[in-house]
Amino acid sequence: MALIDYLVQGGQMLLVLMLAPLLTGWVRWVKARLLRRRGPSPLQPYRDLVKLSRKEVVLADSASWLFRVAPYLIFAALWVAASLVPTFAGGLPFSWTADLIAIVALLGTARFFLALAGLDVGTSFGGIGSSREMMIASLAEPAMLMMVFTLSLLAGTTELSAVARFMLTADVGLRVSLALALLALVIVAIAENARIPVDNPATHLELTMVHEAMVLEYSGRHLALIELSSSLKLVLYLSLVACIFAPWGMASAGAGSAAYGYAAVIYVAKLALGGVLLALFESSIAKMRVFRVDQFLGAALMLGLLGALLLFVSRSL
Amino acid sequence: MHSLEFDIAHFLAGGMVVLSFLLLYQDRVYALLNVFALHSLVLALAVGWQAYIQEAHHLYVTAGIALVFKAIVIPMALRRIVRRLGIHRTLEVVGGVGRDMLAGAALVALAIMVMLPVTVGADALAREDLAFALAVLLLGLLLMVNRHNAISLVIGFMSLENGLVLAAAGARGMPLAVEISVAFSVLIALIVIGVFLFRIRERFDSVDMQAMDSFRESRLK
Amino acid sequence: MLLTLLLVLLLVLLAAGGYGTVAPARPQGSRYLYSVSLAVCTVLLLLALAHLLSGREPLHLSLPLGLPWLGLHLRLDALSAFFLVVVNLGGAVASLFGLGYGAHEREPERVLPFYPAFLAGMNLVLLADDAFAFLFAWEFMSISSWALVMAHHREPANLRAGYLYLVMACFGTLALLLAFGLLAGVDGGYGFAAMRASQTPPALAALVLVLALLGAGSKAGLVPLHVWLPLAHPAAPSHVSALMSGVMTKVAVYGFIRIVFDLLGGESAVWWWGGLVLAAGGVTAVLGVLYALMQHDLKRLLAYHTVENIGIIFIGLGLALAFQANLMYFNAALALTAALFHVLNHSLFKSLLFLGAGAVLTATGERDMERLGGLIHRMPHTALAFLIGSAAISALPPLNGFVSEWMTFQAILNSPELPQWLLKFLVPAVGALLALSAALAAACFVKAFGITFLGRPRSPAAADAGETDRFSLSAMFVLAGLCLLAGVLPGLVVDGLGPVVGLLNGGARLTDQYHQPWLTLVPVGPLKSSYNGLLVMLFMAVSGVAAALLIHRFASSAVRRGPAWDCGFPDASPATQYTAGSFAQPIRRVFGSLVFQARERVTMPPPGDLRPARLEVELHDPVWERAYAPIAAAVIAVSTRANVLQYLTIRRYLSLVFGALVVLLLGMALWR
Amino acid sequence: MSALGGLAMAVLLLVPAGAGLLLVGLADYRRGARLNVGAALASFVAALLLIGARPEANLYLRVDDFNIYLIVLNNLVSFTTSVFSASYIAHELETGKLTPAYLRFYHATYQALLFAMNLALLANNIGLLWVAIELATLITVLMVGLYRTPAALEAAWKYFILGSLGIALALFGTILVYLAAQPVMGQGLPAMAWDRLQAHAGQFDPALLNLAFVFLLLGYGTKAGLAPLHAWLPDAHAEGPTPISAVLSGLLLNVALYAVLRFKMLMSANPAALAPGPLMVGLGLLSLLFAGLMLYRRGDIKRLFAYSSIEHMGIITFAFGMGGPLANFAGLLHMTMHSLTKSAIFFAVGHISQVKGTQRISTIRGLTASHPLLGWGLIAGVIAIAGMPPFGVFMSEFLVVSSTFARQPLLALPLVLGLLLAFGTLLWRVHGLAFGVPDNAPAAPVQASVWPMLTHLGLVLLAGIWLPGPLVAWFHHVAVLLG
Repeated sequence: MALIDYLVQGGQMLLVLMLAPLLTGWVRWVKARLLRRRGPSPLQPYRDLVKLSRKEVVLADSASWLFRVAPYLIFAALWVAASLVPTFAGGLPFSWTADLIAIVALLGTARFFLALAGLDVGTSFGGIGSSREMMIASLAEPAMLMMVFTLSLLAGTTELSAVARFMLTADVGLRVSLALALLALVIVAIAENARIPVDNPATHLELTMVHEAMVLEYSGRHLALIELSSSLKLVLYLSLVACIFAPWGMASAGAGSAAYGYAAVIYVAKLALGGVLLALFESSIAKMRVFRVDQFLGAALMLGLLGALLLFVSRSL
Repeated sequence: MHSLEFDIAHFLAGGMVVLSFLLLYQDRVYALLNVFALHSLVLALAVGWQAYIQEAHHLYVTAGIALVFKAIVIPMALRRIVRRLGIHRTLEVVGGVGRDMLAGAALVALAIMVMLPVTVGADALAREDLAFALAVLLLGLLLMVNRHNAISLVIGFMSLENGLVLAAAGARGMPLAVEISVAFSVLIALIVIGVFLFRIRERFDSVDMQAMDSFRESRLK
Repeated sequence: MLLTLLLVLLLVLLAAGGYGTVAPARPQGSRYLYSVSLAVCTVLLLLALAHLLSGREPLHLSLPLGLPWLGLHLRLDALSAFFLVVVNLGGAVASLFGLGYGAHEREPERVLPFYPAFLAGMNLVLLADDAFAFLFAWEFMSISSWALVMAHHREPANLRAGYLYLVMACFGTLALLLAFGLLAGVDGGYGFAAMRASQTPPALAALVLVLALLGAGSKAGLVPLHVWLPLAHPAAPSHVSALMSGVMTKVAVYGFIRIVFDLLGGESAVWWWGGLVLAAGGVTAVLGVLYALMQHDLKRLLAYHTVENIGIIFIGLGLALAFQANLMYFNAALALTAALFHVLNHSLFKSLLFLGAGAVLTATGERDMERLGGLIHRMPHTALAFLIGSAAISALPPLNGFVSEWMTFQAILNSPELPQWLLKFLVPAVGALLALSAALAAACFVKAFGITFLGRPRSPAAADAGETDRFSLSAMFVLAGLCLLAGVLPGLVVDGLGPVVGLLNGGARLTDQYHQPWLTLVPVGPLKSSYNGLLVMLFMAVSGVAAALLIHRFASSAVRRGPAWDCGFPDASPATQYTAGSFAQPIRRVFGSLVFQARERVTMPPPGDLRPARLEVELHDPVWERAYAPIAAAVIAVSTRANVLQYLTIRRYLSLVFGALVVLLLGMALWR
Repeated sequence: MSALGGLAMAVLLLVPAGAGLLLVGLADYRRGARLNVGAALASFVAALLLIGARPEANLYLRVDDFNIYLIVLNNLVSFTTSVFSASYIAHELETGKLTPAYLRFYHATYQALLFAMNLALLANNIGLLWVAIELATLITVLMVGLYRTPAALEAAWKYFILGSLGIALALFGTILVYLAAQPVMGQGLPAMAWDRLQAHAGQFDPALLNLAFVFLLLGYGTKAGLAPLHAWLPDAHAEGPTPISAVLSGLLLNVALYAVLRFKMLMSANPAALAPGPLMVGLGLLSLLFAGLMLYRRGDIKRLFAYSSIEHMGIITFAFGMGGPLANFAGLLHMTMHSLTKSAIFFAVGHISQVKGTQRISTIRGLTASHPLLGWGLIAGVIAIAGMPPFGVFMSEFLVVSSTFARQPLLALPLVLGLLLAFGTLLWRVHGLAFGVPDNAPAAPVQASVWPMLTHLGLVLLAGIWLPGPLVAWFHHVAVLLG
């Protein structure tokens, strides 16, 4: 494996890390614009992170070591997951480390510890958040896995790079299953990233929060890491959508530095577009009651299952 | 060949069946005992006849036992028990005598139906005897089953044993051991029943089995 | 020779059981007994592991015991060696735990005699090579574990648990007995060798499969035969619970594999067998975890989780059967490996979790999660071990639970080639069930760990708890370490399973994994899928530690302690925390109304009234109410009616005899 | 060789008879109990001698593969029961339930019963067999009524009436067998001797044999306690002294069944005769299912185990009804194991009812805590009787169920159902007895010996693991004859 490949791998890892706050800021900015507000600069999240990380941490009396370790664990899991998703170049040297199922599971690891952290201090808000987060995840994760099934049945593999390569070939055609899978993935992405209509990232009423309620007790550098992780997760999902359903312009392994640069630009453009679409969607819809979320996600699960079923059945036709 | 011999045997065995019917018909204790004595008498005659035609002299002993014990001693003993215990002279029949008669007829038919084809190999005498013996046995059982009274239970049981003796006598060359055992068993049966009746007399006012049963049920339930 | 040695070791265990009757009276009796168990299990473990890895031919031994014309046959092959490893690993660790835990036992005379006997029984099941020995050992295992369940017999709930357990065990044994009856045939060829050699007709083979599913399933806890399990497993002392849940259910799985894959032979499989087992597994997995979510009793929650994991194992086995029926041996090898891997994994983390629950129980005297909380401060080491177990059972990378589920998913992804239509529909549906149960399991263990160990203590007992003893801790950390090890080096485990899979799968097995770069797990092919737990762990460790170092070095490392955010309501009591019930409430609303007919009733006093508001939750167990309660009611009704026959008059009894005679005579008359 | 056997046979019959007569006249109950034990021991030793030295068969008595093990078993259990009863009965005397006079009567009848059972087993003559069983019935009637309570008298009365009826039916069947044999073998004693009947059974009139078997099955079946002929059994067990319950369940039922099996051998030796299997299978299943249901509502501990005896007689009858080498072997083994186990259970139950002063299940709790040895002994007995390893009943149930299912799956289903039902209902009762918080009633000191119970359980345990070779050979031989 050439050195350049490792460089590209490292570059991607850093790229997602660097881009993550920007994407969050970008979505907020677009949303503000759509609401006819000026809004903070898209670069505001960077400033927030820096400021937060310099502040002292205020720990609740009843917080345990788990509360302090969790942000690092969550960040690590999400970063590893995000860096395994091909962004601008396929065929990463470490892409075989974990396939799509493992990426889903890594997201699960992060969620697991976040939910535990929510319970650690022993307040009712953390509990609300954890409990609802796990309920949402209990439907979102299977929906995601069904989407993975659909894809890997089509592509014959669960390796993301290979899936992306396959999606570029002409064998794909236009398939109902893919559309269903895309829909399922989008719903899951919205739910997992605590977006409207499932959750409201900007709310200030604790009882309506899910994600924010869990991290209510976090402060200082811990909160910075948690915020960064959330941004990473958003990048991850958008990259996933881009890599699977819009793999155009992605450089293949060993394509040369010019191609890489070109592909990186296209990738950033894809993210920007995704951010705009997300903001558009969020602005045009109202938040749901918590107990309608299960129907929303149940629909995603059914879509995913339907997609997989269609493929299972049509394989032998 | 032995037509007269056969006819007499047939007549006596048939007579026992008829007497069994009569036992079924009785609704008074003393009449029941009388008919039973007659039953045993006919049994003695039948066994004696068998002894004669089979030239099996030991059967005379059996006949004698039947005559002495069953036709004379036991009915007298039971009569004394009835008197001493002050048992009701009338018998309660479950479901009525008429139904018993019908059932009895059906049982006799069953006995013949079962027995006749079975004993094709044996001689006619044995066949007849066996069929009637089975009928007597079944009728005795019916008597046991359809009376509430302990005395009629005992009588039913003994008429049943009469049927057995008849069958044993009909079986050619059946060794003596069996007859003795039958007599022996009847003797012991009587003693034990007597013991029981007395014991029961000590604690109960009647030998009516229903009274015993209701006592027991009130304890167990 | 090796088998003789194993047998001698089992006899040592039995002798230890005999010593157990007098041990409670001696000052160090319990210690000695657990030490002996620990030593014997360790030796057994090492011997079995050596045999498994050496890949030697099966060993045989026969003794003139048991059925006189058959004798007692023992056999050690790869399959039994693997399960011996699982059993004795659990046994050794539980014994280690018992060294410390045993001191807290109130009535040791009810535990010590049966504990080694239970271990010996499980080992003997695995070694048996004829139907008689197998069932003998199987029942022996049931009885000794029943005695252990009854150890705390003064609690009425345990009485019921023990009763139900033994009746279901009897049911299972009878089902297996029938299965063996069919396999042995009219001439009674009870030796396993004879059964392997004989060809069972397809219809009978299907019957054997169903009976094996009933028999082994009732012991393993397949829905709807699971009802005894969540009652009985928690009732026993905790290290025994760990053995029952972590190990004995695996012996049941062994029984199923032995009968269906080995004795019947995979080649005689019909595709719908796989479908049946798959469906049973899928339903079991989801229902098991849903039941678990509704539980507030820590040990019972764990027991229900055993049901879920058994479902996952049976999904793997069902897939393997379906593949074998279609002669797709490579895929069958994948599914079998996944199932066996999960067998190992579940025995590790379930034992770990039960031991943790036992430590909590001794420290606080509580099993009810609603009265626990905050134990991470008082029992930090137990909490860490329990956390590792929770993460592993929730199938989180880089721990071991994920690997086996991942492989099961891979097997499911290979199944579109199956030609049968029913399977085409069933397999993705079961995949969805599997995914659902995995996600729910994570929710469940967030609840189990979060409510028990995190937050603030909900009762004085939880507040005053202390860390458990060294033996118990070392037992838990051995298991936690193994969970991690199996998670990061899955390739080695898969290679170890190779001979087992080959034995059951007509020689076909997965390719050797140890020469893959970076010890990656590549079950199918590098282009299809791969997973490297080692690298995932390294990456996570590096990025996490790097982030921590960077932030602490360049930003701030200051910490200030303060009260938690009270939302303007000062001095919030621990009762304001989320409880286990409230944590599960959203999921109960989503799934509970469907499965458990859950109803919530809120009684709100009118304004001004000082009475507390009440929330009542009503749950119905569908399996119990639809299947078991009617049977019990029917038995009671019929026996009540039949009981009249005890109180008849003599005359009526005579009538019965008379009637029997007349009926038989009539039969004779009419028969001709 | 055969002289020794003849001596042993004479001892088996004469010692109990003589001891019985002696005991009638022996006033001191302690010496009576000792003599009782001694006589039973002598018979047991004689029975052991018979294994090595079998006497020649004559027209009246005979020792063969079938009865030898039953004779040994019979005298073993009689011996252990006499040991048990020696201590048990003393306690009854202390509590005033019995007087020394009744005790004298009890010991005499005990030996008389032993004589009758030995005679029945040794008999080579269907008439003698009948006489012996009748004698045994009458003696047990007296023993059941020993306590003279209304309940005991009523139980004895019920037993007497039903037993007499059974005996009568059996006599009729015996006469029919003689009638079937007489045309072939001529008149006289040889036509009633087992070994000769067996040799000539092939030429008998099959229709007559069939009819005879119906009567014999019902007649001796009444004594064996098969449903629906069982009614005497629970009460007789519950109301008599416990040693008698042990002997009834452990031995007398076996003797009655032995008689049925002897006639089944004749049937299977005659190819044209109706296979007796369906009849026995039907009665066996009925007994099993019925007893399983009845177990559930029992409130009296001895009646509970009496119903369990009905259940096991059902299983054994079923096994023999199925026939074939495996099932017959299983039936023979089950007979042995059941009598050992059930008498052990009754020993335990006897102690328990003495210790607790009651036979009511609902008033006894937590025995394993208050009386560990008795409680665990009872549990071990119940586990053994339920057919669980490591006890011997497991082996026989294993063979019955598996061989039946291989041959007649539809018959195995009710069998399995019945086994499960009976196990569930029995365990339901025993669970509460042995476990739970013990009641605080002052525990009376137990004086009775626990060794008989432990000996039996030990033997059953041994049989579950290893069966001695000669026993297996006998069983195999008899299994072939049983067809």
